[in-house]
Amino acid sequence: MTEFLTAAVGFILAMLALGLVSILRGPGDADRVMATQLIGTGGIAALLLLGTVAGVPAAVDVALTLALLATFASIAFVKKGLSRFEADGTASTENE
Amino acid sequence: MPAPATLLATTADGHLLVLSIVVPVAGVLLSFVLSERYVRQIALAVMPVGAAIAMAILLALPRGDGFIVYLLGAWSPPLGVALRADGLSAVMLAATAIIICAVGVYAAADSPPAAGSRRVPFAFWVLLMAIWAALNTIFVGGDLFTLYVALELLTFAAVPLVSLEGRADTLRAALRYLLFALVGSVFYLMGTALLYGLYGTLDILLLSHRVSAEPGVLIAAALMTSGLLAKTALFPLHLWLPPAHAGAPAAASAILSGLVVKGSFFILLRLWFDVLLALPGFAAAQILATLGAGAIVVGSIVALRQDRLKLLVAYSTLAQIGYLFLLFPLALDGQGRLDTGPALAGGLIQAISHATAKAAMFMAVGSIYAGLGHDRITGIGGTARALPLSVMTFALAGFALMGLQPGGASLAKELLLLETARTGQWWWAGALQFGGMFTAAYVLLVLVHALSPPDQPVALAARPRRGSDLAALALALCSLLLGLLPWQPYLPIPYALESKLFGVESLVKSLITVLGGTALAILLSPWPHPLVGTMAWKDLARVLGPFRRAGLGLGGLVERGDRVLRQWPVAGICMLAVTVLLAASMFGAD
Amino acid sequence: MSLVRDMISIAAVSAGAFFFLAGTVGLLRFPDTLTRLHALTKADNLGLGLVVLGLLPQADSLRDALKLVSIWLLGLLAGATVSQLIARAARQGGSIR
Amino acid sequence: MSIATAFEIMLAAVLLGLGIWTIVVRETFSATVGFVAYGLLVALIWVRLDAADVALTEAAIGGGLSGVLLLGAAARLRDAEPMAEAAPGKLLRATAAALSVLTTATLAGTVLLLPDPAPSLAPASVANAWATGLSNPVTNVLMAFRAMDTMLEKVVLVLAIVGVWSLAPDSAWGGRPGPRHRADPYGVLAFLARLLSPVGIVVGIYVFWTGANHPGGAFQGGAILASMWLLATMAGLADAPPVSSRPLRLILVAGSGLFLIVGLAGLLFGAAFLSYAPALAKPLILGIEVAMVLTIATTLGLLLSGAPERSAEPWAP
Amino acid sequence: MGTVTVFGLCAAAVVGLGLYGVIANPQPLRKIIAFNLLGSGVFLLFGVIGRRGAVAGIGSDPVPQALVITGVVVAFSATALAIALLLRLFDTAGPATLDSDAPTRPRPDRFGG
Repeated sequence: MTEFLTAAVGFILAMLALGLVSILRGPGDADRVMATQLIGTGGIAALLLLGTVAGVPAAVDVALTLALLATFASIAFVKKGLSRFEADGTASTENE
Repeated sequence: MPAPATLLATTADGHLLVLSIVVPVAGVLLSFVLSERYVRQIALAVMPVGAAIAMAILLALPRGDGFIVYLLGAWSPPLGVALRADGLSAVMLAATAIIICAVGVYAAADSPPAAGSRRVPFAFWVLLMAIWAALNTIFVGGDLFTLYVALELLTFAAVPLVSLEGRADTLRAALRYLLFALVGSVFYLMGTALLYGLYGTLDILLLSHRVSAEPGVLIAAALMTSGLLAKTALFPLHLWLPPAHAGAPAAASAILSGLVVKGSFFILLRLWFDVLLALPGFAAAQILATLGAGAIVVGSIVALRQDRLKLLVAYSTLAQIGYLFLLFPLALDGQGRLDTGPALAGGLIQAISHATAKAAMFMAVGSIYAGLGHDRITGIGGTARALPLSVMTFALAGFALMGLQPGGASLAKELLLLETARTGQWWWAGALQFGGMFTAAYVLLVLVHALSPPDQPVALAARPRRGSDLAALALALCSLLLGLLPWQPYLPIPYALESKLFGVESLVKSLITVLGGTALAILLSPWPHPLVGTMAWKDLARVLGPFRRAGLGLGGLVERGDRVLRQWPVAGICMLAVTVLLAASMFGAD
Repeated sequence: MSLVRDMISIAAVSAGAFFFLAGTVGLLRFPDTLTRLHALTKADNLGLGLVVLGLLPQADSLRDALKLVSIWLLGLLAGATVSQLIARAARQGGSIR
Repeated sequence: MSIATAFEIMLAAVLLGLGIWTIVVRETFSATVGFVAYGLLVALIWVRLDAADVALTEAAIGGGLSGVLLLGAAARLRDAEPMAEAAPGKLLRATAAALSVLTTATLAGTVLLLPDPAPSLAPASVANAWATGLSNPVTNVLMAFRAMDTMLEKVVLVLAIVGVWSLAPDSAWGGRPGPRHRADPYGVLAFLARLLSPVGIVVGIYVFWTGANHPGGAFQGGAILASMWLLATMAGLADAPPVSSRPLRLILVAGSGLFLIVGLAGLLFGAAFLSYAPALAKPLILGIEVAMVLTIATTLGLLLSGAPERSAEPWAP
Repeated sequence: MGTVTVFGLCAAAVVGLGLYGVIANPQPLRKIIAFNLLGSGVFLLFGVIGRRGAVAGIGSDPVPQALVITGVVVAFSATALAIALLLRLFDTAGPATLDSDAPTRPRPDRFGG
């Protein structure tokens, strides 16, 4: 069982790495920000499996924290990316 | 070899060490809550209490075998953290208390509380107390990681002081200072990690009994040393110092230049003299002193070429820091082991002497700046008449710093010279003498300009403030009288030395320093001499002309080199190179 | 019992891994931001869900199982909202580049 | 080579790949994203190293707060991008690279040559856990054995706040930090904030509470709470308080202040400064930690908001 | 090769990367990020050392873990302060690098002039 789960983490990690390569290359910043989203799912899955393999029960708590916070980078990107419009007071972030 | 059990238990008066940290911390927290209106009062209330605690430690130390120990939370190392004070800590605590109080009085008299910004006084007073807390922690901390936290506390308190005025150049200086200091702390932390991995403790005393000449220790030592050098701004890692110290308000500059750089220097002393002892060896100590000598030459020459007083004083700090590092090779005994002897005492007295004198100098320059509305050297003619107290303060602090009797610097120089003779390292005697002459050069340069008659009547932009000026003057006097203090209970000073403080011999030495300084000032400073009009000068000029041209050329070269070294990538590479060099030399020694 | 639980785990985790593969292939093959976003969120959320499903039989207590499920729910919520935000930002184009 | 080792090598490789990307990529924004991804992934290594407390810290800081801080700055500094011509020359870069490689090699060698058996304070910290009644050894180290470091570190947080605030223009001193965020109250972001914040608060409190006996603790919990506050702020549901507010200042020093007071009580009535009477140890430590969670959450939130730049009046549309 | 070896090498490599970035990246923000990377490498070093100190029942020596947590807090505050400084500098002076300080050049004077 342990071997299988370790292999599964490895596989997911490999997928993660491939996905990261593809996303980080761009072309746009929006693509790049998706990288954090990718880790938000792939990384959590790997973390959960890893916790079971390594016998670290607290890994679930770590995964919970990551699941909660992985969105934050994307939100910051969306907010600050538009701050120039915001500064004009013409448009809010999302109601256009 | 087990650690002596007496140093692993709380001694009588141990609570004083706790109080020396807790009182300023409480001041920080209290004034943060009570906000702008009370911050000055709180700071002024904390100062006498803190000073009293420092004096109490000074008095308590000789009573208990020369050290005080306190186990925090009653947990003994290696699991717990201990505070320890020895003679070095006690004198540094006292000196810090005196300087903080003087700067506090200066600043309190300086800034009328109702006027203008509420932001600047709030930040200044809170950060002043924070610096005090951090320094006291550094002086009594007995654990390398506690020292790391204290070092960071110091950085966090010092950086905002640099940018208090909010101008773009001060912001840039602050950011540069912060980033370089952070890299320095990371280096220190790396060494800490390795030491813990090797010995399972970070307690200084336990480590001193456990370390041996293993490769890991030497690498840790090299990393920690160069990290601390970066924080102390030893040449060539000084890129952040001149703009940071010159850009801050006067009271802040006094603290930054006088005290803050001494914090990391003190940790370096702890590391080398209490943990490493025999490990660094001859070559590594020579490297430190060589960098120090480089700092003296470069710092002084560039100082002589500055057109602003504050920058001149900032560069002089650079040179003086270099002077401190001359103590390392002189403290070696026959077996290449660092000995807590006269050299260490001399270095520490020099550090204190510089701290007091430099703080006084920055405050005097601050008063001159406030009075004239500028601090251009060529424009301060007549200041001696308009602002006599400030110029006198500068002069007295300068005399103390260049090693005139009975200043602390002269005592320090005597001690260090004694050790050059004992260890047979005559070459450092030259550096010591030159250091004094260079100091004399830039002090005299400023004084001659300040004493010269003005081109037009001096119009004061602001009236001098008596309280501020007196605080600065008191500090300068302090520095000048350091040589008379009874240091024996705290520092290892051979008794024979003090008797010959006032003799014909010492008078001759002072004269040589002053004359040498005059010559250097004439040769290296590009500023037109205030007495250029006189006939005697013209004759002199004819004789000296070619020499001066050569001197100025050399100065320009040094200044250009300094500018290259102050570029970020170059300084970063220098830091790595110093680390590698130190590690290699330590490996060579063992 | 243990064998059955392990079988379920292996099956679900394998299926989850497959969806991660699908998501990655999508990322590598799809041409533009929006379709890649689609591939990312759909496939990965399913993948995470299946992995969570596979780990449920291995959980020690009900509390751990609840935590696992809430992680998946959080992932779903985050994926859904953030993909909207990113997509909108991407569509505005110029300002985001 | 076992499958576990193969996996570890892969994990390290992916992490290093992200690190290299962060350093060498041209645009600052891409580098920032790379670092945020790195920060999320590094939590995996900490779990693998069996340091769950640190993993939680890295997840809370690296995953949430650092990302917001760095990405926000990168977006704001985007106009400063064409500064690449200031890059150091080839020779300098080559020297820097060579020296960095040398450092890495030396460090690697040193780590691999560390003594066996490794010295460890783990047995000592377990043997002395009776004194606090808490069974998470890391919390014991932080709150009892090395309490001084923790207290000073909380003072560092106060100073960081003073430092950030001191950057305010004089006109805005005492006002509210950062820009006022606006968003459609019925939009996606507000929806997310309304749904996620309560969950996050529960998780934050849980992580803090469980820290007494399991991995977790005041800092990790506080960081999660700070993120939730930040989310509400970014969604326009909440606003940062004016920095002159007295209650705010009280909260900001509550953690270190209570720590100091309990420490002094130990000095006066107990065995030593920062010692706890064994009977009272657990409630005292938990009490300090409650204050610290509040302080940390507020401090981190404010550190991210930046210097005061608006007047203290509440924002009106 | 075990966990300690792999991640020990990884930590050393991250330290090197961070060092190079701090020195060679021109933009201040990049330096800040590189500093974080460097710090992360050092923390991993602590983690590896803690892992080596594992005993029965505890997978990692708690003291290095506690040191890392303290260090992470300090490093994060430092990052926040640095970014605040950087943004303020940007607002005051526009795009700027750390090296563009205007050094005070002494005016060349003629001797005796």
